[in-house]
Amino acid sequence: MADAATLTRKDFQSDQDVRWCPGCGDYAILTAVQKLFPGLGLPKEKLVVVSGIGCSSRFPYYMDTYGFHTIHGRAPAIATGLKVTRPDLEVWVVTGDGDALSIGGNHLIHTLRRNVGVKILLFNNRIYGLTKGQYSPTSEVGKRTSSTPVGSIDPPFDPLSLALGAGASFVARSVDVFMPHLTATLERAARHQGTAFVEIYQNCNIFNDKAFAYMTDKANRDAQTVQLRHGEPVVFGGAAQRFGLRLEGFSLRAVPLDGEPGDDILVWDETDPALAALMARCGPPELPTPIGVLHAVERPVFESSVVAQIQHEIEHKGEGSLDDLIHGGDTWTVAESR
Amino acid sequence: MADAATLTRKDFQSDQDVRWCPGCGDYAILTAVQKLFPGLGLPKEKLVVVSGIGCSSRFPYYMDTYGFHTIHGRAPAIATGLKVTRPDLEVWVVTGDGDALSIGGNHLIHTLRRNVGVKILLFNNRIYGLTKGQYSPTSEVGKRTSSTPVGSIDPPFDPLSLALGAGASFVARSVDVFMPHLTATLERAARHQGTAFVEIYQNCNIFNDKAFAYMTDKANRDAQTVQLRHGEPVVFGGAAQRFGLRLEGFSLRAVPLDGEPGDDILVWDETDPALAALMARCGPPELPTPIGVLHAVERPVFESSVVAQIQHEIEHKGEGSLDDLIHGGDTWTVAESR
Amino acid sequence: MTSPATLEPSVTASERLSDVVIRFAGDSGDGMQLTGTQFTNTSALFGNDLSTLPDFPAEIRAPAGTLPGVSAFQVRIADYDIHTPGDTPDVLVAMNPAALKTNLGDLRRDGILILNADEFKKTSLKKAKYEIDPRTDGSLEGYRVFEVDLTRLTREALAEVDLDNRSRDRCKNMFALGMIYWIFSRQLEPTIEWLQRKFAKKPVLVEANTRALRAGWNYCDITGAFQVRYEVEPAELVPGTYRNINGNSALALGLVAASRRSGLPLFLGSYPITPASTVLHELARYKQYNVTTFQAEDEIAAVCAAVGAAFGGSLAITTTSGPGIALKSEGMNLAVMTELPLVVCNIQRAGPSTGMPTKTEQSDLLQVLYGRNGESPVPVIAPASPADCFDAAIEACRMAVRAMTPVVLLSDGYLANGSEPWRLPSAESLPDLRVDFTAEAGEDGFLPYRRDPESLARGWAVPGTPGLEHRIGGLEKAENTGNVSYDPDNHERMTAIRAEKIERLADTIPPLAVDGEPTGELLVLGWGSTLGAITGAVNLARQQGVSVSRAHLRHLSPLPKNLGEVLRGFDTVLLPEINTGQLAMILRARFLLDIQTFSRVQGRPFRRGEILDEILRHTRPVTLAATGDTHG
Amino acid sequence: MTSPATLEPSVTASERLSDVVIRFAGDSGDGMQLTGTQFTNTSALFGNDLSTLPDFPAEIRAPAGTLPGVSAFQVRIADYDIHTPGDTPDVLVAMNPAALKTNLGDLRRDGILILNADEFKKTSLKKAKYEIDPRTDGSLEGYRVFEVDLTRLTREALAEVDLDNRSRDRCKNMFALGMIYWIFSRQLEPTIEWLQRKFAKKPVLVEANTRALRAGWNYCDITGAFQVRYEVEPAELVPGTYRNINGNSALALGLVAASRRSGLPLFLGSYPITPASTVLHELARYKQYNVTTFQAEDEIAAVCAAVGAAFGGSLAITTTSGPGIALKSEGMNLAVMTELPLVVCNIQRAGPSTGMPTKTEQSDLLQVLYGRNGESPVPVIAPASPADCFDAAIEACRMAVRAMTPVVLLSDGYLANGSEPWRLPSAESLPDLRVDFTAEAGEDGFLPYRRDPESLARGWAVPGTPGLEHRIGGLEKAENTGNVSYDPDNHERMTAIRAEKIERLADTIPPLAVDGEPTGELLVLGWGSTLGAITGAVNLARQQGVSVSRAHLRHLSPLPKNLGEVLRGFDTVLLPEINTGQLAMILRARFLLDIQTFSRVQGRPFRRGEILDEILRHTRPVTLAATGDTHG
Ligand SMILES: Cc1ncc(C[n+]2csc(CCOP(=O)(O)OP(=O)(O)O)c2C)c(N)n1
Ligand SMILES: Cc1ncc(C[n+]2csc(CCOP(=O)(O)OP(=O)(O)O)c2C)c(N)n1
Ligand code: SF4
Ligand code: SF4
Ligand SMILES: [Mg+2]
Ligand SMILES: [Mg+2]
Repeated sequence: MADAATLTRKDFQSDQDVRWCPGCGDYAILTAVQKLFPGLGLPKEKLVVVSGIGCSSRFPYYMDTYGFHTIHGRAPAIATGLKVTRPDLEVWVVTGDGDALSIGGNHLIHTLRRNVGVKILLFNNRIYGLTKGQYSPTSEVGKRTSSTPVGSIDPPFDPLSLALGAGASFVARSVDVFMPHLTATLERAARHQGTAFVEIYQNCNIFNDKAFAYMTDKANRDAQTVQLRHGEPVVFGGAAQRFGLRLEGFSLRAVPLDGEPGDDILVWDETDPALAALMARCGPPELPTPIGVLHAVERPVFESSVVAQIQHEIEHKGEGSLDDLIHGGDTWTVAESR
Repeated sequence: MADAATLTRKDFQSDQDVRWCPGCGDYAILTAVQKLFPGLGLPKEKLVVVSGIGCSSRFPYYMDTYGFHTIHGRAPAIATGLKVTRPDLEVWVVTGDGDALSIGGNHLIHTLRRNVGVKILLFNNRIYGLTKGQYSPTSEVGKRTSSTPVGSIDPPFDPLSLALGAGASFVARSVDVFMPHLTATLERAARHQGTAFVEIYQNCNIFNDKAFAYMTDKANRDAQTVQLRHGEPVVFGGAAQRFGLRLEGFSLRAVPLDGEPGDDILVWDETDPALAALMARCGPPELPTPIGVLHAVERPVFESSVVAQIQHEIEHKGEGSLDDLIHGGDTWTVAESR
Repeated sequence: MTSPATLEPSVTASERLSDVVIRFAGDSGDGMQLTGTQFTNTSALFGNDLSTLPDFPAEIRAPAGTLPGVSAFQVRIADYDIHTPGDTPDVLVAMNPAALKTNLGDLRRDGILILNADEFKKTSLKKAKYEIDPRTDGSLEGYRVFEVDLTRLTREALAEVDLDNRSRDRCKNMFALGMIYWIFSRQLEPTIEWLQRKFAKKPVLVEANTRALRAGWNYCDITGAFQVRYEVEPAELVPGTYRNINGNSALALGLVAASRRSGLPLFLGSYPITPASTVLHELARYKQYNVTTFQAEDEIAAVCAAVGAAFGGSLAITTTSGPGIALKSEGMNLAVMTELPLVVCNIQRAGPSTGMPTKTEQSDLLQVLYGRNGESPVPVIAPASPADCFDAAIEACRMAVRAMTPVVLLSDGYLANGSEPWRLPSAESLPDLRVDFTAEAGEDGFLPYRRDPESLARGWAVPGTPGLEHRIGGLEKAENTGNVSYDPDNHERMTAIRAEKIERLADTIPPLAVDGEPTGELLVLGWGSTLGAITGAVNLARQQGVSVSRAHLRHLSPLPKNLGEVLRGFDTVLLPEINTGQLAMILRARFLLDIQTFSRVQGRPFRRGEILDEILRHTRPVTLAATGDTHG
Repeated sequence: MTSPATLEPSVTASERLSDVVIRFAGDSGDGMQLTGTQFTNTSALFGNDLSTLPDFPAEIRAPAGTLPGVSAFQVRIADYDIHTPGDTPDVLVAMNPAALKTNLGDLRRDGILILNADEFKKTSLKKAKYEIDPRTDGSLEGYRVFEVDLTRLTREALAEVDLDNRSRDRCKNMFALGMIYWIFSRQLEPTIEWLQRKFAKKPVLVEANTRALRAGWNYCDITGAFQVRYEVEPAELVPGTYRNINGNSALALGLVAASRRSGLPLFLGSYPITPASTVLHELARYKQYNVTTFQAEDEIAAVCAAVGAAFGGSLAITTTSGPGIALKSEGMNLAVMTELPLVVCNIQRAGPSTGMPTKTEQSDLLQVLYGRNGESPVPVIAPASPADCFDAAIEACRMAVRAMTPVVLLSDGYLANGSEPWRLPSAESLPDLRVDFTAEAGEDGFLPYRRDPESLARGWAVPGTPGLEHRIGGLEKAENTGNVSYDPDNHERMTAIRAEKIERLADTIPPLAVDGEPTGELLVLGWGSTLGAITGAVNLARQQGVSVSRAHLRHLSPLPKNLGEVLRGFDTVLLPEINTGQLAMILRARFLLDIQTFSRVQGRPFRRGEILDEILRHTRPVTLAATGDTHG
């Protein structure tokens, strides 16, 4: 077992052959994580990857760390039990749009509310991959799938808005094919105390191919995505023409820039939840899709408070003795001799 | 059975004696609903009240309509199945903060996302009443209860923010003891197409007495609550001193008024989801608690789309005949004589 | 109970009773639980054996004076070893008409009935749905009725105390308690001391309650309203230190004890549900024992968090009742496949569905044994009495860590709330449950599913252990390596191993002990909370000269190895269950014996009487005179 | 299969075969499912009886050429009435090394093996984890191997067609199909017509595939590579119109049929899960039949939405597999207490936990019978063959509406994906399921829990009916009024009524029929998808002169009334189950008979051969010569 300092990407590749479809976006995310982990300065044995069920949830098998491929939708709950009892471990949850937002929606929002110190990577391919292509809670209205042959009718969740509504302390978005941005975003997540929620757009080339092509194709990338950087003006666009986002009353508008952005252009503040809620609604057709860290604030971390309460009780009541416990309450004694 | 026009409050009182604790806020809400229903112009038999489990969820037993006291947390799912198959019925869901936000959180957010045409009344007493007083997902941090003897550590959900994050089309708040406001709010909900989500602050005088006293006590009412009215400036306060809410950058500030509110004062727009998300975060200690309709927009109603798809298929493919269905696909015939 | 020495008027009223059942009944607001508990504790200190059962209203706080608002507490004290709170009260204290109406039916014919006369006004009678005053229409005939103006007398007694009448009236339960103390010749001191502790900060309340207590005593002493007083001598209890404990408290303590004896930190993932919630409440108060309680968003999260904690090396527990088990079954199955230790406590209540949450039942046995998809064997243990919940909890934890498996502990609402004296063990007398985590790979490398040859348990390698990084999950596992496997033979082998692993626990559990002859005409077999009623009934039968043996199952999976042999030793095996015959089905299938089910599904514990009748029905008459029973 | 007339070289190679099993195996991308289906349909039109079984890879799209990427389709055609897709293929087509490696083991000794020689290159061999070329190391000895350059020959055949080579290569499955058609003397027309329909918009593909198909045929005709051709004559099928159908499609059609015959709109609440998802897919395509499909957020919402729809008067269905049943059990229990009709379809897969999702098993029987808290009886029916899923679905709906109860339909992965010819019924020949909603209160007022004296079903009064406003819920109900009740006797009565209601359905189901002697030495009893294998095995045994009877249970709760009598008629009852003996346990408990379990838990259907051996083990030898078996 190599020590933390000398770990390399290889050290995090397990002996299992990867079983995703050729061309699946999951490969890129796996690479990003395997590149990131050696840099965390943690010994391998301190890292645990917990997943639910789905194509994305096979992730742990390919990571040479501790791993738990659990049941559908429940990874956040299982990760919570692990992290609360083992704060010394770094717990990463890998989940899909069905796993996290359909069957697992309740555990997700409660984990975010509690601010448990786990990282949650939601691989959003807007489809149920493993079960062969039914629509998911993030599929666009009108989606034709095996379970919706004439088109789906229910509007999708926006995972970021939902997370913000649940009170998340860290909310970010990246894309499988934006490797440097993805790694940087995961890096930020790794450093966050509390629950770090990262939505990752992921292409399912079998059942929902090109779902994000509108923004990933080299041609449209610059025009269709805007990278958020705390404290910097919110600008996007290509060499030809750059734009800035301006706040008009309560809505965002893209304005062409010549030269440096003026101070009418929104300067990003990742600490403002209401602003994040507004930005989460920003996207096509009129506006670019925001990527990067929408929201990040530090607030009490669940497992720390749990431990603190226990420590406090031990300090004030003293390490309980089992005999005292058993003899607690009103007792009486029946003497030997009668 | 009286016809819709002549119905009175009495017609909606069932023969069961009400079994809430004397002084419970649920009584007032029951009264409000029993007063409202006759005015809806609907025959009794078209009204259905569906609930989960909890003190609040006993509600259906006291309403002389069709009613279903289901299982813990599942009322929205059951109501969805009923409404989708019986759009002719008016379905009202009654639930509690534990029922709707703890065990039932997933069904709640998905019902809101789909915009199923049901009304959801969430009786928020910030406690588990029926099970004798454990803290709930809306209890404030530090709450001491039977299950948290040294205080709870997880921050509460804000039900309105969660609903907005889930994409709700109608989000409102009222209070058990504000009878006229409560009735008016329920009235608005009754008229909304799609899911109408109403949080009702409700006092549990046994396990969480005076949870909302800070704003319900006659003394503080005016200073501690602000009523939102679409298209009107957001003002509050008593005869002595009135205030208006002003938008400063991205946060709200209460400013004293002399005379009419100037146009620096926010004018309420219930159609803007981002604004609603901001207002949902408004409250004590610095700011008053908003009540009334935070958000209301019309968007496609789930069961209508379901019915439309079926109608469309019938029109284009014709009422299917069972024999055709059975004989579909490749068939061959084995003749009598061989 | 109707053993020789009771207050039958037929037998010349003896001063000495061997055994008496008293029920305090009143409005939720009248403090009956507290009153009963005081009488219990005083009698315990005095040295009686005892058994108690509270009867809470289903509603939180029904309107005062109404029938659903009635709260009762039954206590049985005896000078010998007893097992149940008794079938029929000998004494009933009814603080208002509603309490009378709901409880009179149970009172023994000729029993003592104490009424608060002040409460029998029109309004209260109406609230209790009495058309006419029951005191006037003969419905109290056949009881020894004592009408006392409790409210008036209490107010008078507290005239000098500086309190308003509402507060004074709250002391009338102490007046009633004082009367009962007089009748049964109890000392007032223990209660007075308790009052002083309880109201240390409110001396006026100490005074008021003490005065009321003494006033009740003096009232009997002076008026001589009762012609006779009764003595119940101390019982011959095994020497030791005792405390009165209910099942859920004992369960909580047992879990903490298991944590201490195993050296594993305790983690409880739970979601409140009647009648299990109090285990969560109790454990939440033991943080100084390094106990972590997690109130989850639902039962699914509760069991899943526990599975996560087990993966991390904690002693993982989840508590619930039947409806919660339904939701936990998928999570339990994950623990079966991943072979992680987990203790699932099901405090059963009456079903199906929401059923009758405040009532007791034993009808989740098949659910916990078979309510999971696929072949999913788990051990199941059922405590037999409130105090036994302590030992059963430790045994459940022992099996879980020994076999690396989820274990179900099957208690019920009756055990949860009922209480009995518990002889306190010393910590070091408890089983040693120390476990060794897998620390390093074997010479042939680390195999997560390599097994202990004896227990067949796989090793417990917790995250954080260098070099043992591995992945587990819900898909079928290849033998030894634990890799995902779809191999047909491997699946059959693993299915067999998972079953054998549980079966082998039978080597570590005691054989079934028979009380009475090891073979013979009739064996009454029981499991769980029916122990008290069955033992009582069997003893009564023996008093009538009937030869009957008795055995009680604690381990329901795996079953004790000698069970078949024991059962075959009897012409008839009678199995009383508070369900329609769930254990009987398992035993019939296993042993092909015609086990006789005695089923009661009324949301209440068995009465000794009904089991006695059933015993007599299955046995030869002793002498034709013995009983009028036709022995059909 | 080893019946006299097969291609045993020992018997002089006859042109005529009675029965042959062919398996097409290749990479997921090679279109093996489609190839097999074409051969199936052509043979069906020709008049053979047949049975098919696809074998999908567990992965969605494993990398091309790898072992997990192999996809296979097995079809059995015969000139007589068959019941299974066969144990061991007589012919194996392997499109690449991986397909060879994963399927060779099953090929009958001396069977025909057709290989695509072009694919046996280093890279592909490596992907298939072959150290050395299996064609060179003797591992193919004992088979009749035909190496064909499928890729090259196909490309040549399509030289003139304007397509790139990748597209040309996609036609090589048609070349292989053409060869098989030649060997078994099949016509090409049906497939050519199908190609024309399928690629109507892409004429070039019609031409390419047609050419490849003919080329394959001509290749055999010209080269004479195969010394002999085989004929499988049409089978004596009952006259009528047929269609080849798999279990899930039949199930979906049956549900629509029940909806039509009951006059109730169909509502399906479901959440996708293997192997149940295709029922949802199929029903989603029947909107013009007024079918509403609701893909819920999870299984709990799926069953709850169905319960809500049932309350509203729909024919409510929910479909899932074992893990989903765990989650649905609380909702099912609500339907038990509220007495609402609901059909829960469990397409079983191998457990426990996630288990082996793509593999079949019968191990959820106890779960669906007992996996709910409290006493919660429900009817359970298990279809016996793919086509029987249609009738079983109708029967499940009949029981649900007749008794106002949830009903479980227990299918499995083998039935779901396996297919067989289905003789099409006419709509009006199907049972009449019309139901009458309660329209008005009786003279003594409306009682929601008043029951039909015969069926014991309560009335179905749907919201919207004037004057019948009422409330239902999960708390125990008072008899007749349906009000909440905590009354002990009422609870016992209602518990009995809920059980009796289900038992009475036995009056409406056919008695168990015995195939063969009604009494005797051995009865082979089966349930669910084992019908085919058992029937096959029993027939083989009879051919060997062994006298054995056979019976198959469709209704598992309630059980047919004559079951006990039937079972007692035999010295031995052998019960093969793809679990560890779940039905056996129920029958042993019920009848105290020593039912013999034959258990296989390998995630695959039984083979006739293994059941045959088991039969012989339980029967007297016919003549000592008959078999080498020691008859232990
Ligand atoms: C309890 C349960 N219900 C349903 C399933 C079937 N199932 C497995 S994965 C999945 C959805 C996968 O979609 P997603 O979470 O988006 O993951 P992806 O495959 O797209 O990466 C479903 C419905 C299951 N395994 N368990
Ligand atoms: C599956 C299940 N789990 C738990 C319970 C126990 N239970 C009943 S109501 C309730 C919470 C009630 O709180 P809330 O929803 O806020 O309603 P309130 O009583 O406060 O009105 C709980 C935990 C149950 N009945 N069913
Ligand atoms: S189905 Fe889609 S998501 Fe799943 S592995 Fe294949 S490409 Fe990836
Ligand atoms: S416990 Fe609280 S919420 Fe429940 S009825 Fe009583 S006062 Fe109302
Ligand atoms: Mg997905
Ligand atoms: Mg509440």
